[in-house]
Amino acid sequence: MAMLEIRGLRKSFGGVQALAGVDLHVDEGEIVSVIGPNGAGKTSFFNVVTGLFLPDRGDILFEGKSIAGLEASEITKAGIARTFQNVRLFPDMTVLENVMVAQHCRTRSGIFRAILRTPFMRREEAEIEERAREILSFFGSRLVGYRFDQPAMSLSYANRRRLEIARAMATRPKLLLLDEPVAGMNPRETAELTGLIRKLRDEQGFTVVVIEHDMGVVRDVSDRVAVLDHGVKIAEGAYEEVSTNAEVIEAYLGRPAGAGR
Amino acid sequence: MSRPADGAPVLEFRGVHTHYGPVHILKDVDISIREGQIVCLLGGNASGKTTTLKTVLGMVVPTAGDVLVGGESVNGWRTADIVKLGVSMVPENRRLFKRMTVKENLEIGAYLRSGDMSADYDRVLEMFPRLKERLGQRAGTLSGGEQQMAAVGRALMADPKVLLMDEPSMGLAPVLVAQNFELIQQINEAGTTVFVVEQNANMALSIADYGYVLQTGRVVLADTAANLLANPEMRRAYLGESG
Amino acid sequence: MTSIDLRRMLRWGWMAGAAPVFTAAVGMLEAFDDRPLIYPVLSLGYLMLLWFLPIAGYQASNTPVLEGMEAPPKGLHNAAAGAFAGLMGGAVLSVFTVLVNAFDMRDVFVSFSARMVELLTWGRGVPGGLAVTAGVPAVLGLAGGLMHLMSPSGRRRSILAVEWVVVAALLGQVISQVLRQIRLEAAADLMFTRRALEWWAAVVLAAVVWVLAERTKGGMGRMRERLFAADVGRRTRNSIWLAVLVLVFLIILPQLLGSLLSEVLANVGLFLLMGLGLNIVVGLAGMLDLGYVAFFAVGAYTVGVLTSPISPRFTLEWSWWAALPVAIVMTALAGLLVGTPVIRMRGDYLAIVTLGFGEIVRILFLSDWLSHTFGGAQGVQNIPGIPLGFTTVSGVGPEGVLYFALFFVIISAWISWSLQESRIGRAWTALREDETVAEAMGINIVAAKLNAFIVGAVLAGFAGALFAAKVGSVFPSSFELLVSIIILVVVIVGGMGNIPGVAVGAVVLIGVLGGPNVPGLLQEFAQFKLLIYGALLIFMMLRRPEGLVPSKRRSRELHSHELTQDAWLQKGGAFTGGQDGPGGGRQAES
Amino acid sequence: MTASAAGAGRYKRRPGWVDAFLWIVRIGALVVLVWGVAGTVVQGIAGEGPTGEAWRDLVVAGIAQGAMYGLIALGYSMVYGVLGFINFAHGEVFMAGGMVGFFVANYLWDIRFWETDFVLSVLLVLVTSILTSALVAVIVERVAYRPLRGSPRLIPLITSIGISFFLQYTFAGLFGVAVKNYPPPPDYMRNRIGILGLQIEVTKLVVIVVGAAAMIGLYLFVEKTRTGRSIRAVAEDKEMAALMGIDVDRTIVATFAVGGAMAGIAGTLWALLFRGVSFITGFLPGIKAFTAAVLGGVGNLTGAMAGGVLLGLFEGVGPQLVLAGFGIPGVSQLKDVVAFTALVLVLIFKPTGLFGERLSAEDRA
Repeated sequence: MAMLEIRGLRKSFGGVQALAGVDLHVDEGEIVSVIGPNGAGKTSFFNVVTGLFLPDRGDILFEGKSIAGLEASEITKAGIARTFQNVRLFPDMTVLENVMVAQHCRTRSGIFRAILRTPFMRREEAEIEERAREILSFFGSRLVGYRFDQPAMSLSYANRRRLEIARAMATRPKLLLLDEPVAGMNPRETAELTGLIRKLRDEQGFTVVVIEHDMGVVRDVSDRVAVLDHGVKIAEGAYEEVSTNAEVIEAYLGRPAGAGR
Repeated sequence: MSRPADGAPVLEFRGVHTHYGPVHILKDVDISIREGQIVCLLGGNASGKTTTLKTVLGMVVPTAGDVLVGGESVNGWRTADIVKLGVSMVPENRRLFKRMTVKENLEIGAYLRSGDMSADYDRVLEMFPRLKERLGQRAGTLSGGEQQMAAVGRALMADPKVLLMDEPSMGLAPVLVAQNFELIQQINEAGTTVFVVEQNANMALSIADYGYVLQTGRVVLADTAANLLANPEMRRAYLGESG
Repeated sequence: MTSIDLRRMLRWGWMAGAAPVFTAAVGMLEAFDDRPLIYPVLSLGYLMLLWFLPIAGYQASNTPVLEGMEAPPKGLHNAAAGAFAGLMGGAVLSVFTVLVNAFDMRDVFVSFSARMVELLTWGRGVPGGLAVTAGVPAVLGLAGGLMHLMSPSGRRRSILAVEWVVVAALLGQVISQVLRQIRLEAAADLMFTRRALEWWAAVVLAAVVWVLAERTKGGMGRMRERLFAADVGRRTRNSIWLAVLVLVFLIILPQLLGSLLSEVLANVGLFLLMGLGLNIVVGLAGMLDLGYVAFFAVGAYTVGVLTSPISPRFTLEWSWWAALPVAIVMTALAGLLVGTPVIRMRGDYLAIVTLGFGEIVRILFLSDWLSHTFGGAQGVQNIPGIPLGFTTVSGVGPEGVLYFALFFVIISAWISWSLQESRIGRAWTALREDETVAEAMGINIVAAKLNAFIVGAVLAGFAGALFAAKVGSVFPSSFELLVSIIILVVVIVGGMGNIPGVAVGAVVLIGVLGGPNVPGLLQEFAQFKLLIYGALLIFMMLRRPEGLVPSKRRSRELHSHELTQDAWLQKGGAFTGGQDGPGGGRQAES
Repeated sequence: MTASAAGAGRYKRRPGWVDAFLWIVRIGALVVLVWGVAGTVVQGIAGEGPTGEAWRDLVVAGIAQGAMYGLIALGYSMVYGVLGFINFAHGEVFMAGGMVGFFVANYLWDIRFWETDFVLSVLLVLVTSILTSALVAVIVERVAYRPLRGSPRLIPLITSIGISFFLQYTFAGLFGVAVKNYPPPPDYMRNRIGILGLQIEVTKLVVIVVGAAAMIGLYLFVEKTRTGRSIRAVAEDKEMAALMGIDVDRTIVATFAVGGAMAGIAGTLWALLFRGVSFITGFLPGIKAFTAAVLGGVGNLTGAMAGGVLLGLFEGVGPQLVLAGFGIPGVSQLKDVVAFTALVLVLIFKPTGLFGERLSAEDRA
């Protein structure tokens, strides 16, 4: 059974069709890339899957259950987490708090426990913090130590992207959606993050969907590539297959990939 | 591919410093762009690239040093007056007026000009025949490629002497990136000086005559594009070699 | 390169003229002249007229030191610039004086009187006194300019000395009251013979502060360091000690102050309670609630209706203690009722709708329709005090109310603090910073917002219940929109999102200036209270939006737009997100 | 409710208890509305309650009042469109116009010009009022809002609350706290003339006509003129507008000036209708106009006008029509309750207001 199955998904904004009937499935343990020209509907696709926007038609099945129409927070709770194209952290919370807050839907202490500071609440707080440190250590030395208590806004651009991934991991998802994770990074950082995306699957066991423009990254990480154009999937398959597809070259690549990027 | 760089300087930075509040952003920056050139400014995030552009346009006022447009110091000028001197910009992410029609967007590009602009209008539409079909449409409904054309067209309507391009490859599909850089060359060949601010060093240097590399607000490298492409330090840090 | 900026000088010169002209024109000079501050040199009226001039003189040549650049040299030009700005101010003031003297405009401007001209010319009449009218501001401006030439520590000492003298003079009544209570009548009489600080006392005080200032320098910092020591166990121990100390101080405080001041402090306590509640809604969860007074009203009316023997409909005559839980439930319910419809609304819509709710509640309490339950304009009267076995706490003995208010304040502060330091508090912060992302990260927006509304409402309910017992009657006119706004000002001026900040805000504003229906220590301000509130609010937003005692996070949020050039900070939540980034106009200097 | 709806129609959020609550409110509101109206109709048939003539008067008064709200609301909407916050102090801008206009009117009365040439006098008052309001609005922008450009959204909103108090008590200090009564208009202003089967008092007719004309003028200004276009461009993207050579500061000043001018017109109309002005005159109408702007969908000029007129009608007719049907005494006391309840209900039904803004394109890319 596919982990995520999308059938005939449609969404339009004021007459513009962002998604015009997309079908896609993602199996457990896969890394799937979604590529396509700007305005092809990739980000809308993420927004609809994560419940920020309601789909007009079609259905989204996650582990066999429909999640279309659920609140975004419920979808996160069900096990889908995401990052944003333009990095949206909580800029004034510290690095640690950014990761702690994302565990909200996995923890339970309510108002009364917080006011009374019950042992349960204190234990849970300690666990939240412990787990946050653990997740941040996944990124090597980048986000640990003194950086724990720095506000997110003081981080370098690349670290913000990393922190956003850490925050998504903290919601304990099964499926991670990464929106242009290497945009704006230099070649070295890009290479590092490419390795990290693989590790997310291999070591952490997440299933991953990536939107990306950097064809090098797409080639290196994807098990499968889906190409969107004008809200429709125009091709799907292994990287080699897709990158030589005439329609993809015309709509997206401009010339066969590998002919000098 | 490089053209003779013998024109007069159209845009110059002489020892420019800028601050945001107390924070020092640009530190003693010297840049010189001659007529007819394509010059690129390379640098990573937060290196001060955007501030450089804002300084040209008077949105950030230098705390020391001079910015000269066509040989005239524009320190403390209002943006509108600098635009009037013939500086025009295509911003990152295009930033069209989405609620206005394509036609209105083009017209507003010529906001400061008076008299007959139909020649420029025709020239833009000739360059981008696709826009002709879309004139009455709201700019927000255009596809990515068309938006790019409209943004460049809007900037050209001001009949600029120097065109500033902010990150023309940022977050774009490969096909659009290639298109964009071809467009820059085309505009340049038609006689407009172009100043490109880019992260994608490979792409930018392949079309530029001269390049500057900005790091935490300082110009650390400045050379002809060919030399920069050959510079080993450059290759390691910005061109992704032996990563 | 000269560091004199002519445009800057002119601008501050204009302001140096505008400020005193404004003060005189709205009638402050005349109204406050009756209140001597330092005998015989200064009255409150002249303080209001002239306080701005040294500041303008200082600012006229003050240029910010920029990172990586040389600091502009200081010199006599700074003094000259100050004198210039002061003189310009004086000139503007003189022209104003001449005009007021020449034309009779009393039909239009009520305070343009002969008395005003007399005060403006220091009693010397129009042609004769004009030299003084212009000269005094010039001298003050010069004094401000000269401050550039002092060493930083000298400047600090002088400013502190002046501040202490002014505060001592303003609060003369309180100080002499306290002195009397601790049996130092002689000192009190000597220092404050004529309702004002004697000039020699002012000089002595200034000298003492000047000497001591350097000794205590860094003392606060060290104390703070010790309090927030890295070692957690030590930190907790220290804060417990501090809390005990503060508590002991607060317990003996009413004994020191006497009943009049206790009354003032009890009001401070009431507003502090409400401030803490609103702080949760606005400061922590980032929802601008302009109808907060509604919850206060619900708490007060519930207690009133249940306990009063002449309550219009029910005559249950419950004890205050029995009514309190009902009041809490009712306010929580009110929080739920107001909170639910506004949950999905945007910031500004939420503001107007909550404002609407506040008005609806007040008008309903006032209406003939419900007057057989709530008494209409007469309200509910004869509300008994709080029975405590050995005594009854009511407005007659403000000390008791003060203790009670303290008790509730401590409970509320604990609730605020413990929620802030929990997953609920983190969810509120996330919500405030970026609602969309918070939701995408699994935070249930509905629950988080309602939590904030309900907790905030309950805290106001406490205040309402206490208010009913204190005043002994509740009228609709106690619950006007103004109250909501004043509480908001308390929270903002003190420091949004910060409990000590709210406390400072309540003490400074309600305690000193006074609340909407209650006088503060400076009763002279009554007539101009709201003018000053407005000016303070504007000033704080322009210069120090994080408040007097800022929370660390808040100051980051509020200044982030100045420090970053990244677009990603410019989007998002109500308090974090600007509109379009720092574009538009050119960068403002300083 | 179930997933089987897939492919059939548009998705709705699966309802939670909040939705349930809101539905109860909606249905409850409808029931109250219908029940109340029915009660009133029954009373009417029984010959109690207001006569047909009285009803028509209520409607006309409501529209006149609404035209004024609409004019003030335009200022809120324009500033919101350009700067993205609600200028709470706009009510005081309106008051300023009415207040200063009074002194001109009073002078004209003293020199007996008011009686001899009423129309010209009112025009003079109108010009004064427009100039004053525009000036106050522009000064406020320059002193308080310009330094806050680009700061977090609620900061200018809170500042504007401060300005509101500051202006109120400045005017109280300058001109005194007493209510100032405009000189009486000539008798013919109180005559009624028949239009469209309604007998309308001349004053109210003037108010409605002037209000409508001002609104149309503003609409044409924004849509057709060069300044109007720069206002629209600045509203969309200030930085890009500056890059096009538009002087953003000057455009924003123009926006405040025009919004202030509308409030100034409203100030004179207020004087014609009610005659009395004092330093707190601006507060409640300001809040009502703010409500009207939100009702119509802030940032939308047509919405502001429609919201104003609707709010005036709700207030004018609502208490009699709905509440009186329940036999509630003293319904006119409750007109503000009706107005604010209408606001809450409209926003529950349509959270972006009646003519709400288009969906932002932010996440579309």
